Amino acid sequence: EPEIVSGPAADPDCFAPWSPETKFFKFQKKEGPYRIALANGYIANTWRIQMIQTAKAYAAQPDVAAKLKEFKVVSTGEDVPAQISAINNFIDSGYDAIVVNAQNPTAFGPVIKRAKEAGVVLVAFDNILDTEDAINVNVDQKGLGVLWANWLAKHLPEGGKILEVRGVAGTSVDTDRHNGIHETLAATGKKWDVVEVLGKWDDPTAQKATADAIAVHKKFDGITAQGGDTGVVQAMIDAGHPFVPFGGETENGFRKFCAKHAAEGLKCSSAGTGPAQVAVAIKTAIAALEGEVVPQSIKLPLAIVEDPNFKEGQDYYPDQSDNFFVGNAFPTCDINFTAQEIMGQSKENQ
Amino acid sequence: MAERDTPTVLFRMEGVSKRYGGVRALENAELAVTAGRIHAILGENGAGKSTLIKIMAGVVAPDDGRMLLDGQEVAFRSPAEAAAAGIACVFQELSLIPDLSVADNIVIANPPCRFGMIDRRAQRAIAEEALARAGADDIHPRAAVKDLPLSRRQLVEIAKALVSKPRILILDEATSALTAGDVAKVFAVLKRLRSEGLALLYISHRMHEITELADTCTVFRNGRNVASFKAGTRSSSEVVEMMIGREYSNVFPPKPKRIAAAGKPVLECRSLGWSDRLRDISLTVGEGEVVGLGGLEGQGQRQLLLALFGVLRGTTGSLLIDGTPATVRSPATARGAHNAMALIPEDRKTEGLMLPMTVRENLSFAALDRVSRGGIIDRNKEEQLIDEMVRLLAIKTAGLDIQVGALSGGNQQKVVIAKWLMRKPRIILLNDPTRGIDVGTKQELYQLLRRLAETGAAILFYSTDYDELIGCCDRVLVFYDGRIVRELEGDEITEHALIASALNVEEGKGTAA
Amino acid sequence: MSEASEDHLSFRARLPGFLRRMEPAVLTAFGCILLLLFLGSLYSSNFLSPDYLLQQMKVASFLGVVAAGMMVVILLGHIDLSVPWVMTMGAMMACAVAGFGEAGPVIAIPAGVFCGASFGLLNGVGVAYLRIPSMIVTLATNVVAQGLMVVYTGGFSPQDSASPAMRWLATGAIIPGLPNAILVWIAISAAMIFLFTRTSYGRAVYGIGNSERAAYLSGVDTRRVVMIAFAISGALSAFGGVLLAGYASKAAQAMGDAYLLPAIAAVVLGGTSILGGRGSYLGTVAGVVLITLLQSILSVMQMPEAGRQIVYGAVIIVMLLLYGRAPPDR
Amino acid sequence: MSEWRYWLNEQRGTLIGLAIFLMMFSVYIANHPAGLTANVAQTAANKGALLAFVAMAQALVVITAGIDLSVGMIFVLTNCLASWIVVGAPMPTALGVGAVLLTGMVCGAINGLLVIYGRLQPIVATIATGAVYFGLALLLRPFPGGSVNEELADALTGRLFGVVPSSLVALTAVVFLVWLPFRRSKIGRAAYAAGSSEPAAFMSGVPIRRGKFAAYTLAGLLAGMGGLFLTFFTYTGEAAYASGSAYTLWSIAAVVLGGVSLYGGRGSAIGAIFGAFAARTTGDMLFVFDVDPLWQPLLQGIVLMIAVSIGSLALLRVRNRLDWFR
Ligand SMILES: Nc1ncnc2c1ncn2[C@@H]1O[C@H](COP(=O)(O)OP(=O)(O)OP(=O)(O)O)[C@@H](O)[C@H]1O
Ligand SMILES: Nc1ncnc2c1ncn2[C@@H]1O[C@H](COP(=O)(O)OP(=O)(O)OP(=O)(O)O)[C@@H](O)[C@H]1O
Ligand SMILES: [Mg+2]
Ligand SMILES: [Mg+2]
Repeated sequence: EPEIVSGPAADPDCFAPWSPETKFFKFQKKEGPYRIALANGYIANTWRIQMIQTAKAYAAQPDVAAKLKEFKVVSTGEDVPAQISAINNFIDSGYDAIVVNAQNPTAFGPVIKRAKEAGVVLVAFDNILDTEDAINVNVDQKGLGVLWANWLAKHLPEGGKILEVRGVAGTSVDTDRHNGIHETLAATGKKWDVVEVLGKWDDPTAQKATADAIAVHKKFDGITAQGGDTGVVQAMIDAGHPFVPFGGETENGFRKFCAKHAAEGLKCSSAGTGPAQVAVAIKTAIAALEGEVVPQSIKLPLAIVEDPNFKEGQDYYPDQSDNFFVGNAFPTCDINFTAQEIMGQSKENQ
Repeated sequence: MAERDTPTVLFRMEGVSKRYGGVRALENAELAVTAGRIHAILGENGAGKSTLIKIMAGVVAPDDGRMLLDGQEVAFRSPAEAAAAGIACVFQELSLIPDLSVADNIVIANPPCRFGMIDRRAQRAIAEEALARAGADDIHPRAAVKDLPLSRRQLVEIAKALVSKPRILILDEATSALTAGDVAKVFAVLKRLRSEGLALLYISHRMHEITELADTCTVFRNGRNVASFKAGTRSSSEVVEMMIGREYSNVFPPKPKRIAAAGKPVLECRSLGWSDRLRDISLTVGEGEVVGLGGLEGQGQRQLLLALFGVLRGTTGSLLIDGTPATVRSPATARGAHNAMALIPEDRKTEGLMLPMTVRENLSFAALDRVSRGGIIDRNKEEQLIDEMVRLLAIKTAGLDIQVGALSGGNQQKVVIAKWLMRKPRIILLNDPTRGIDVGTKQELYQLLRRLAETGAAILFYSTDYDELIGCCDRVLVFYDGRIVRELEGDEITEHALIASALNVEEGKGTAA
Repeated sequence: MSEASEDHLSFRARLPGFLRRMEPAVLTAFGCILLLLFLGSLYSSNFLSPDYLLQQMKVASFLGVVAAGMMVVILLGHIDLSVPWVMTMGAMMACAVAGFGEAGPVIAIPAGVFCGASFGLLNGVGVAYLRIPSMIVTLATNVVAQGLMVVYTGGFSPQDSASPAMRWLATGAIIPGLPNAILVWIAISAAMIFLFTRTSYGRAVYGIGNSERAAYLSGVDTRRVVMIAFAISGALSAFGGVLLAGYASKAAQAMGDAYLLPAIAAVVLGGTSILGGRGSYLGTVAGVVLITLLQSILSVMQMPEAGRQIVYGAVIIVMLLLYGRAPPDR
Repeated sequence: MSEWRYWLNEQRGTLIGLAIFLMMFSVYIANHPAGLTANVAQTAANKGALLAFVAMAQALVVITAGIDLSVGMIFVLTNCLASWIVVGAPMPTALGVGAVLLTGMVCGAINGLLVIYGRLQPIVATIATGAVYFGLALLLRPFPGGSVNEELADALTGRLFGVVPSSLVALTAVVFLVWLPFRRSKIGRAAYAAGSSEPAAFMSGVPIRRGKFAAYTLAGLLAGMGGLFLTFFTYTGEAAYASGSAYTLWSIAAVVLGGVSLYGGRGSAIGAIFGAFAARTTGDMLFVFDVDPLWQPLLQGIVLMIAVSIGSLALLRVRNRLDWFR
């Protein structure tokens, strides 16, 4: 049972509260080293794989490793109940803290209750939990939509025809970003014609959807895509669509394009939070176990790079995979992974 | 010509027709069924017999005509309705459900229920009684039907038909898979049922069965009834002529006088064994020889053919072909260039043919390697070989591009044989090839066999019909419990000898009806 | 009943020769394509523009290649559920090999296809030799393939951009205006038609689909035929993945997920019996075009995902009811 | 053969399923840090029960020689529906439960109608209806949320007398109230007969259509129970496509592990339950063994592969190669 205290948090720069109303937790200090588990859901996409690599890399950093007795990762697939059961099992097996990338924000009520009773620290990140009883490491998904919409509004002061490539229907991330975009555009009072297609955060799917939209609508004035952005740009190139302002995610491939075609009109805003946020979640879990004050809801800074600031080797890596998610630095948390560190980690393990 | 109806006509069919696409399966068929009689229905393959009774049993809807039961017009929309009206049927294609138990199957149409659940105790009692009535009380009611041999299944099928206490019982070639012993049991049952006042409809291609059982006969040809008459008023050759519509001469071709050691041995096996179904089988088949396999049903004859054809695993002993040792691991090696074997399988519908494929595709299927080069089919060559075969076997078909399933049973069987003859096999294994085939076709088949033998093929011929073994074979090996117990040659091959050795008794009258 | 079929016959008799030879299911499928385009053109005339149609054909060619492999397997009465990750594997392996030294770009595509074929072979061994139902074997190999790709991506910092050859194959155009992907599809289609109609292998496939027992007793090595069919399916899935990677200019996890159900649906909408033994390749082509167009038109019309799923499902049901029904019992 | 040998023969598939499950589960428990505590059992039971419901549904259809690729989507649809209407006072909750189950049945019945009266092949027909059901789920829950009567939910996912997982009790009750009556009724036998050999069943005057229709409809009902249970387990509804298809695919694996023949006519829903629990345990294995996280999916695939290959051991006993072809 954490004590509810008033802020600020122990490391106020890193553990920034989500809003002024955010509560602060102070857990009973436990003696280290700790047993920490990561309950992941789906694994077979690049983001999740990179996330797990990062988690392993972070847990292996000497100062972190010194505090950990055990760091265990289990991926349970798409099935929410399986993930809930995994967390239950971690609780029953006496883990001190559980970090979770939840498949569904609303489904974990009972297990949160159990964690609380058992005195286990539960930290959610990426897809967070709809609760005040666990720690959430939040990405401002709606804010991301707002950011992209503002970027488009800035470049298209007169409004215009926008292609919005959405993610996976029925997920909260997709809905939040979508709402952020539309509310912001509506607030400008300009005339916007938004064509929505479904890209499923997947390059080929997004590319196909974009190609179809271009073939039928011929010309868009701006594009925003919440994933699969490399494919979207590829479709523009293949269709000979002129480059237009683009608000998108942080894929390496997308940023490569942005850097290369900026002069031709591909003015990008590339923002998001890379898989490295798992490190912040682990750091939070350790801080909580050490009895330090942490906010119930932490606001992660967005890693934003906007035209014309794309720097090779820092904002994007020409020799790395297109699928690689850039934006792995959280300087306020002393977390700063380079691509090499993340992808190289397990090579030594091999 | 037709016998006038007696007043106790139970069921009558008038002007019933049925077409399948372009085929007229039944045209203006008439039938009158009387209680307490056994009605035989005769006709060559494709005459429409099965179609007729399928209509009676509600399996197939007629295009035209009407049916009267007790003078009331009836129309059955399903077998269940027909059963409710007192018409039960043992179909040519078995209608047992393989995964259910014998008892489940026997009561399938109307299981006994208590509180909405099936009462398994009652079911078992019913099943045991029905099995006893069908003379099959050795079958365990709880055994799964798929584990029973074909002949046992036929008995279960009859037991099942009896459960509904039918007034009309139809048997469509119900005895074609039965051994003589089982046939005798069935006949006893049928005669008892007749005396209980049932009307029985009996379809069979075995003339002697008809002679023994039938009270009245109706002959069909090309979907029409050609004659109805009291049994015994026509000689069997007259009947056969009515069926095939032409002169009927000697069924079996003359056997050549056998010289002591016929041709040189083509197929030899030495102490062949497999599981406990084949024990120490040694045999030789020479060039130009037709060797029969006799004995009761299920004594290992089929297994021997399968073993020779490479289907069985774990056979022991050795096999010699043309005097050199050979290993046959699969039908593919068996039919291969050196071994040149062919097997006419037991069940043409599932093992011999691909029913939905065309006649052409079926005919060339086993010989594709002969008509193709590098895996690519030479269509001209294929066409040429097929034409030759269709002519050789006089296959009656509306065309080469119709589904083989639309042919009548006999013509289907011809297709099976033709598809193997296309390979010009030197060793031909026949697994009861005349089951359910009319006399006309049978006759053609016997002649064909003899011709093949004359061209030097070695033929191993299993048949459940003793007449065939007697009429066709140069030698007969009689099986009992997986062994060859007797070898009969030349004039020794008589019904008496066959039956006696099949029962593995030295002398004394057999049980043949 | 018989009257109706005669009417039908006489109607068909009046059609031009090449149409008469086509099966009714194939004809209906092509009819549905025209209807779909007509309905689309009511929304926007751009649905009939050559640009749009070529774009659709290009995209359809990926599905077409996968569906061709699926069809071989379905004709045997089996099914291949390992398509998603075998596709992904083909794509990723081709990209990986492309980055592998001098020879890499040359052998990239064959290497990807080879990986797919080997996985198909694994399916084939399971189905033909171990006689596990294909639905189960391929389900399991799909999970295994996924596992391999996760390990691979996580452990080897993979090279996953498509080689120029892959790009060219999917998006280039030897004949100006006609994407190569379409030519590839045409070439594979020609090969499939030849395989099905002119080779003994094709006959064996149909034969086994109708009755494996009869085919075996006819001396066909049925197990080998089945195994090869799965290898073909695996190879074509992987090749589809290679093309898709060329189109997207890179390989990515889970890129094949969207291809399994459409591939099955395309084959079946084209009149192939899911029980095996019946079906013609042209039907599969029609099915592929139909599915691709349907998805695309729904997408461009901006129907929300919920409505799109409902319409997609309903259209498939209606079309099957039109011509995909089994014959009546009696 | 004596009576019990016949019984053994009839139940072989189910018993093999049970054996596989027991084997895997004991390995799991032996390596679990907490051992077999009430909590661990409850967790395993809840998770297994969900798949068990869906697998039972699948088994019913598979027995008729069909397949239902929409079970997962019915499961998702009923979950979304339940998250709207299974709330509030006992009375509305009960009505809600009734409506959810009815919805499941209707979905199953639609499948049945299409397959039986529409004469469509089950594989494709249910792929298509699955898309429709998922679309409806998405209409109900464009994003995750909703709620459920939590007392009821806790009661059904908790423990009875502090030890017995109530989900297992519920599952057993369903076996007795739905499966066994079906299995022992005329309709149930018709379903088996139709699955084993449809032409033979037709010729024997078995009510094939009614039997198959009942099987599809009850399958919908069972999938609906699964969806309801999912709602109890998660307190919310979510239209998750991936999870729907995962349940569909795993239900097929479960059915096969539980000894139900995909060719129809053989096996029982009880076997499917064991199969479901066995399939779930393959996932749990990764939890107790220290496997590199990236290797886990591969390992699970291999375990699944081995589990489904067990059945092919019987092949070694086949001495007549014709038996290969059913
Ligand atoms: N389902 C069907 N489809 C097409 N044609 C059929 C079908 N059933 C029967 N026929 C045709 O109808 C005719 C009569 O067939 P039927 O089975 O009644 O003959 P049969 O007298 O029973 O012959 P057999 O003695 O060979 O069993 C045959 O020409 C057959 O090809
Ligand atoms: N499928 C069957 N076929 C034939 N006989 C059966 C079948 N099932 C049960 N019987 C027999 O029917 C009688 C009563 O069956 P009942 O089901 O009451 O026995 P049981 O011991 O409860 O069987 P189970 O445990 O399998 O349910 C027994 O004599 C049994 O052998
Ligand atoms: Mg007949
Ligand atoms: Mg009992």
